[in-house]
Amino acid sequence: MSEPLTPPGGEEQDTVAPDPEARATGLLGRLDAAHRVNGMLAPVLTAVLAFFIGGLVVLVTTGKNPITTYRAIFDGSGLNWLFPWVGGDDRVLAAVNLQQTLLLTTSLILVGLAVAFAFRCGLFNIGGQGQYLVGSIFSVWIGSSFASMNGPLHIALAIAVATLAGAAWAGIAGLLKALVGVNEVISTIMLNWVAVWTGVFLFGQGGPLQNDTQVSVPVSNDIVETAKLKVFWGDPLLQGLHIGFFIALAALVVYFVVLNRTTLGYGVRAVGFNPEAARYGGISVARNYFLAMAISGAFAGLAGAMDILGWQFRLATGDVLTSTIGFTGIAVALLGRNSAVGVGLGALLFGALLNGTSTRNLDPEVFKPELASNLTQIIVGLIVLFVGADLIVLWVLGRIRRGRRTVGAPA
Amino acid sequence: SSAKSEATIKVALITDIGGLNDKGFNALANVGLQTAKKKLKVQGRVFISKSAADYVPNLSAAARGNYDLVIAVGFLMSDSLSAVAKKFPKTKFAIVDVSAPFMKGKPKNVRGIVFAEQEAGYLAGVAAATVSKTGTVSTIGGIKIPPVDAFIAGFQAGAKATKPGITLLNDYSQDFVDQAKCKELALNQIAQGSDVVFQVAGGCGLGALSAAQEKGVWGIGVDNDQSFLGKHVLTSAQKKVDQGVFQTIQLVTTGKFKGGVDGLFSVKNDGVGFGKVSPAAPPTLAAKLASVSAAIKAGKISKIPRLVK
Amino acid sequence: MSERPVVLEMSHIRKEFPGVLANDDVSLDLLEGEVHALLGENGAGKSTLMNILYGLYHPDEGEIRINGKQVRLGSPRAAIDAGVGMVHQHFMLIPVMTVTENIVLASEPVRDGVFLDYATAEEQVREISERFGLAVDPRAKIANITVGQQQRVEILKALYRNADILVLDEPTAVLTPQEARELFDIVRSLTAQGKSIIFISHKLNEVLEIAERISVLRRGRLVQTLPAAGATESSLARLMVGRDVLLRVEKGHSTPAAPLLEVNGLTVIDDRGIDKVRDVSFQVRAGEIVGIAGVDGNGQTELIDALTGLRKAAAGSVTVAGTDVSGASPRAVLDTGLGHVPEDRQRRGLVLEFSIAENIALHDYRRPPASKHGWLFPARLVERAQRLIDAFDVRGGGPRTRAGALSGGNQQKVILAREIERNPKALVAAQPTRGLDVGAIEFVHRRLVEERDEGRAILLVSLELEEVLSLSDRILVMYEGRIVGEFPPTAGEEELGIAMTGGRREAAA
Amino acid sequence: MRRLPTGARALGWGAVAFSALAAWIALPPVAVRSFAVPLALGVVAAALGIVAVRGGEKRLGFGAVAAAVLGAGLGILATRSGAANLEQAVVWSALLASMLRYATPLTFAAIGGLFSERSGVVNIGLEGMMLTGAFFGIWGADRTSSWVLGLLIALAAGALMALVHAFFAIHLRADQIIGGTAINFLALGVTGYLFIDIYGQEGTPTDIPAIPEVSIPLLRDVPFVGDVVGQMNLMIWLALLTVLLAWVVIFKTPVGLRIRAVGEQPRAADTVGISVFKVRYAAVIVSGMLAALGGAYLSIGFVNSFGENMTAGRGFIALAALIFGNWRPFPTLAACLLFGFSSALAQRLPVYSDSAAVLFQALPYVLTLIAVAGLIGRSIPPAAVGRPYKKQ
Ligand SMILES: Nc1ncnc2c1ncn2[C@@H]1O[C@H](COP(=O)(O)OP(=O)(O)OP(=O)(O)O)[C@@H](O)[C@H]1O
Ligand SMILES: Nc1ncnc2c1ncn2[C@@H]1O[C@H](COP(=O)(O)OP(=O)(O)OP(=O)(O)O)[C@@H](O)[C@H]1O
Ligand SMILES: [Mg+2]
Ligand SMILES: [Mg+2]
Repeated sequence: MSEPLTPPGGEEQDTVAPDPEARATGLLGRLDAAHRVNGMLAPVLTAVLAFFIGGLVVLVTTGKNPITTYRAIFDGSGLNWLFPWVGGDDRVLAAVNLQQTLLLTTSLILVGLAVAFAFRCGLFNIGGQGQYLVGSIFSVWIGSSFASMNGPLHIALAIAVATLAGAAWAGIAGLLKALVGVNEVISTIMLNWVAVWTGVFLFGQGGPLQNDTQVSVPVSNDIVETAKLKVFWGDPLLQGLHIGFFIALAALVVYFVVLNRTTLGYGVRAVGFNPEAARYGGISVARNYFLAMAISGAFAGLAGAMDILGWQFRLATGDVLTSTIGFTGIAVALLGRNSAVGVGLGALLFGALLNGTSTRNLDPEVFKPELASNLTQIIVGLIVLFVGADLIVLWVLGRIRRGRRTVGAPA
Repeated sequence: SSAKSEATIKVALITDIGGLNDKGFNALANVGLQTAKKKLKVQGRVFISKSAADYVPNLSAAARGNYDLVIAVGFLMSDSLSAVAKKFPKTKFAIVDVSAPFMKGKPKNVRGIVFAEQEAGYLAGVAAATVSKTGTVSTIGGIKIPPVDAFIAGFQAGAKATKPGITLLNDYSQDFVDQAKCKELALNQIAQGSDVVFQVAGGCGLGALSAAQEKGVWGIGVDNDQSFLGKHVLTSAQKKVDQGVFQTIQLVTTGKFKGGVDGLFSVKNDGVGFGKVSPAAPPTLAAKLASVSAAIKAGKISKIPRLVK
Repeated sequence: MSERPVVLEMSHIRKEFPGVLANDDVSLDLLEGEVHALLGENGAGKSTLMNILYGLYHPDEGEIRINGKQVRLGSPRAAIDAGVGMVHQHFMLIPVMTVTENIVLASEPVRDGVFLDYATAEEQVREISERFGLAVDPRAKIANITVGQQQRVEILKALYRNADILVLDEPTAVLTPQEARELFDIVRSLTAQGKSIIFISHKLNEVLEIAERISVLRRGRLVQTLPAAGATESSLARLMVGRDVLLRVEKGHSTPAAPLLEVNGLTVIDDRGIDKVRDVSFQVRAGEIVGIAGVDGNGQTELIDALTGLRKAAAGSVTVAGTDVSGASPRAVLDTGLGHVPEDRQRRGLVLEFSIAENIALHDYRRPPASKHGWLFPARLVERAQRLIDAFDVRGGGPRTRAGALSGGNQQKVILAREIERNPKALVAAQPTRGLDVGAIEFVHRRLVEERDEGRAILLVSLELEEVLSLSDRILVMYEGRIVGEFPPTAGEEELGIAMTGGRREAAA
Repeated sequence: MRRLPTGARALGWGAVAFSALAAWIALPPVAVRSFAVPLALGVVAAALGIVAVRGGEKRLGFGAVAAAVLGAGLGILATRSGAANLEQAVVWSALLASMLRYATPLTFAAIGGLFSERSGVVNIGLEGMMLTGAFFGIWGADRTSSWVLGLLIALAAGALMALVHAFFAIHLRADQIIGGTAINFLALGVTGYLFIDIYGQEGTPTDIPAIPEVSIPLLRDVPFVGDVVGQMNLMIWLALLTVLLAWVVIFKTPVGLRIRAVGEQPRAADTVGISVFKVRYAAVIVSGMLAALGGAYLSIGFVNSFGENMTAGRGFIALAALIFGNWRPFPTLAACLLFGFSSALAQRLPVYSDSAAVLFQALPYVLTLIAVAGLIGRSIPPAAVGRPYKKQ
């Protein structure tokens, strides 16, 4: 997870101007612990622990063997497709499931990055949801108009506009922060709701973007065929996996490169760690607050475009009101410690969980349908809780190490 | 032999994002499925959609699972269904609140389950106008969608027909879940003189009924019979989605299922109607409503609007 | 000099931090009413030892006895109860709270069983501050008082909890000569009242003046404990560093050329709307060091901020190498060739979470070779950092080490390396040696003189009168935001001291 | 360290006042019918605002201009609308009563958050803790058929949720925002699960004892005031009381001093022997209990039933209100009231335009944005908030 010039994430999380003392110790502690447990070991072990606890819940609530449940969730996520020995119908089904998992992963990566990037600049962007919506709205609009336009160009336009729209929406918060110091938590929460109601207005009955075939149904027009992203795996009609997946992967690379290999990223991180020192160094804090928010918003807006152009094709007021992906993005980013690799894995974890725990993949005998979604909600909650607390494992391993050292103490 | 074939019938129910606990049509559809399991000895399974991303996977998973009938609940799934239906031409599909002939590509294996909500609304309107003392009655819609507006339009027509001079208030909570929103709206309407509040907002609407109870005015339930909430529930404008689902399943078990067309559920076939009338209501009310629905059955009352102007 | 009871015994203390053996078999004892000085380079382990005494760190080995009884100091609470008080190197004060709130925190007087009795609290604070002669305004917010006053608050905190053993970790590092002298009086009155004091400092003359015995730490080990009587600055310095160090800066004659830093009628208003700098004008010419002496809080900070573009001036102009940079952005000022060694190295000078390499690129990361067209080249940053680490003898880490993991002195070296390597025309150095050990100070001073001889214009702002005197070619004294006088380096401390405390006000006005 | 109003500042606030007047004058009881009046007032306000900007009061000035536009806009809208609509939309007493109902759950949660964050622990789990309180409040009231016990059980449940958050944030030094997010997920799942498992389709019974309204005889008869607060739910009074108490505790007692110290400079607190952990645990648990009260008000105070996710984001609004109120009790209350008022107003505005009805739903959020950006601006959090504390 760690990159040559930056310490592994986790300490990027402070949303306030850092105080050398407290940071140094509080974070040093976690750092050397992290070094002791070389690399990925800690996250993995904590994940295991998390699933174990979740398993207990299943046992208590359903009285059924949690292993089989997890097996079901795992198969439901389609990850068993990776096992060569899975064959025949199972393989076909696994493929379908995996496509859905990766479909979710695609947008989760992007909304995750939207949160992570802001965090690297010391900003807490709760507004991923709103920025995602704005992105979706614009891509629906572009995608459903300009029918005559040539496909690739049309798609490019839709993506570009959606991305910019997301950037602009987050930019408002960035600007308010930069100019008058408005706390981004307030502004982004408020902007979320403004986005929601604007969306409901646009697609609602009599709204400017409501479809023109069924006058009474509060849904947008479909985007035109040529504006749809190509499905490269699975059935285009049955929501197969579209090439947006690669765009998301590319976004991860971009994120890493921008942060660690560009002057822009340097400025963003400097401001995130210590605005005072950044200012002294000649970096304009305001400018970077704005840039960081705008770039975050761009990721979220792009996520919206991916979903609309990739599989959703339309927006109904209902979708606008009930979507919560932006908030999941917060968990994804933080589980990923705001690092590129981490966000990728976090998104995959959530994609798999969300898809794997869907009722279509769980035995209705074990999971009463009316209870299933709540039960899986609990499991997801627990996993977030425990994966967040890597220190459990670090602590234990740290103990073991210290024990060893004091025995054969080298001078 | 028919008994044997029935036993093997498999039915899947796909909820929309409202989920099974929406106190609205998803829940009722499930009731219909459960009754079918008991009465028609069919196998049934429910697929819950947690987000729009679940529609296609759920529908196609059901189709792949060799279910004989796959029932989608709610117009939100209309487009997803037309795509899936095309892929699985041998599977029978049905969808609540959507008219099959109007679906994209007019799939031949999809049957619409549609309701004449306006008729139920009309009955509610009659009831409201009859008991109203203030001459003001009101409606609270969830989100402005076809079924909701049909209820409201019918209600307003019924009330006007009963008391031409009556004042009608109407608000939308923009929400089907948050009871507080509907309660606030209801309190506001009551403050403006409304003494009968008709809720057309699913779970949110329960807040409206609680406001009616608190302020000692009448409330009217929606979808299922909500008289169990208390004496303050004058009656309920029933939309018997359970009936619709049950009867559609029955069509399959009896081999009479036909796609590409709608099953219209109205007062005529007892698909919509009015629920238990509150014991506290004027004794004549029940009879009055019965006669009005008879008139609707007989076609004496027709052309009830579905759209709120 | 009769037999005095031993109040504190620390024996065979060992403390290891990941990668660092901070204390290794250190033993120390303290007599009643004694001032025992603790000397050592940056990173020698002084603070660590004291933090152990105060229950903040737990020793890996060793034991502590207070008044003969072995004690386990598991927490500051335990240490406080055992009669230990500590004034930390980095103050433990809450800026947004008042002096009183800070002092009574956790031992508050209570009214009606629940309410915090502010009246009584202030009364008690007044009372002890008079008893020990530590004047402070109980109602002032910490953020609004000078560092010197903050330190008194720290001492009062300890006394308020009736500490008998008082640890002062580099107390004079932040004080003016006057304040330092006052502190010594306080220390003496404290010992007179039976308190025992451990006094950490890098300033050998002070140590010799105030201490009875001196213990010297080097690289975590106790080198020697010796009586102050008979010790000399150079002997102590040798013990600390392990080699001879020259304590006086030797610098040739300065040959001032064209003015590179010009300030005219500069007036600066601070955040609270107070004019901290009033109509200040001066020049610094190539090849000279101009020192600004003054008591802390007389506008030095604001002056520097205005020079470096960190704060907009209300009036007046600043010119660097002929270009007017009044009201320009910090970056623009830097680009015109002004270097700046900031007053507060941890808050401002460094991004503690950044590696040394990244910190060294702080100003010019947007320019080749560090970057091109917005592309950063980490490898080059590392390579350059390695060069500077060697050149400036930065100890305790390589290019990829977090700056926060370095000790004070080495952090300062990193900053100095960065500022000098940019080859600025004019260099503003604020408190360049605050908290540094003799070795480091020697290094910094030598560099500054070298840079002068390179033909840079250097503005030295320091609270260390001795430093100003030994480095500067001209000395300006700042008082209440004004330059109240210019002196040659031959001027006496007293003379300057008087000016610094406003004695020359009428003469200047 | 608030500065005294300078000339420009006074002008700015004057402009804000004029903007308010522009809207108010067009509403009942005054209800001038000529759109020229609010327009004129709006122009004056805007002008003053611009002068303020010139005078250096940039933020306040621009805020005033925005307010002017909004005020004049509303005013003109009002003059152009039918008098009937107007009477219908603006029944001041009803409006204010509604405002208080909206603000109450927010206030509980926000004050809860205040304790947690003042002690240095970010609490975005407020939403979940509210929801927990909402469910266990009604469940308790149902089981014990006593709303008092219901409240107590809600408190306990909220405390438990908070304890989880506290343990992970404080002992395990897990990221506090992940922790909070997890709490929200958990609460949603747990309450939903139990709700369905216990109450099934029909939902909570209707005969559950509800928290009573208190009607205050004398107050009830005061003309206008009586209509607003004459008869209010007990919890609304309790919420107001909570704000007062919070202020006393935080700023007038040793406990408060220690909480603030721990939130500002934990190490400093530690060095004088305050147990940072203990203080933080206590504060977080209190925050959970208060949030739970907010939830309980919704379930057994207001709608007298439970619904899945019935808090519907109120916890986040409370969080915003807390920041808006700069982590101080009374400003936080003010923020909640502003939000409550605009929500109440938004519900009544659709009478003017059906097509744009939904847009009015955005009013509270837009207003809050303008208020924060224009008038409040920078809010300074406790210095150590969000940062885990590590003992050596
Ligand atoms: N982060 C910043 N803080 C303050 N000033 C900046 C910042 N970035 C750029 N500037 C100034 O703004 C001007 C234009 O910005 P620009 O990004 O073009 O700088 P640049 O270094 O030329 O760009 P790049 O280095 O990315 O090629 C530059 O002259 C630079 O001095
Ligand atoms: N909390 C800590 N974690 C890791 N290393 C530490 C910690 N505290 C101190 N060290 C290291 O222990 C060594 C001794 O530090 P200490 O602060 O005691 O030195 P010092 O003598 O006080 O130096 P200075 O004169 O600069 O204050 C240094 O190398 C320092 O980097
Ligand atoms: Mg030290
Ligand atoms: Mg200063």
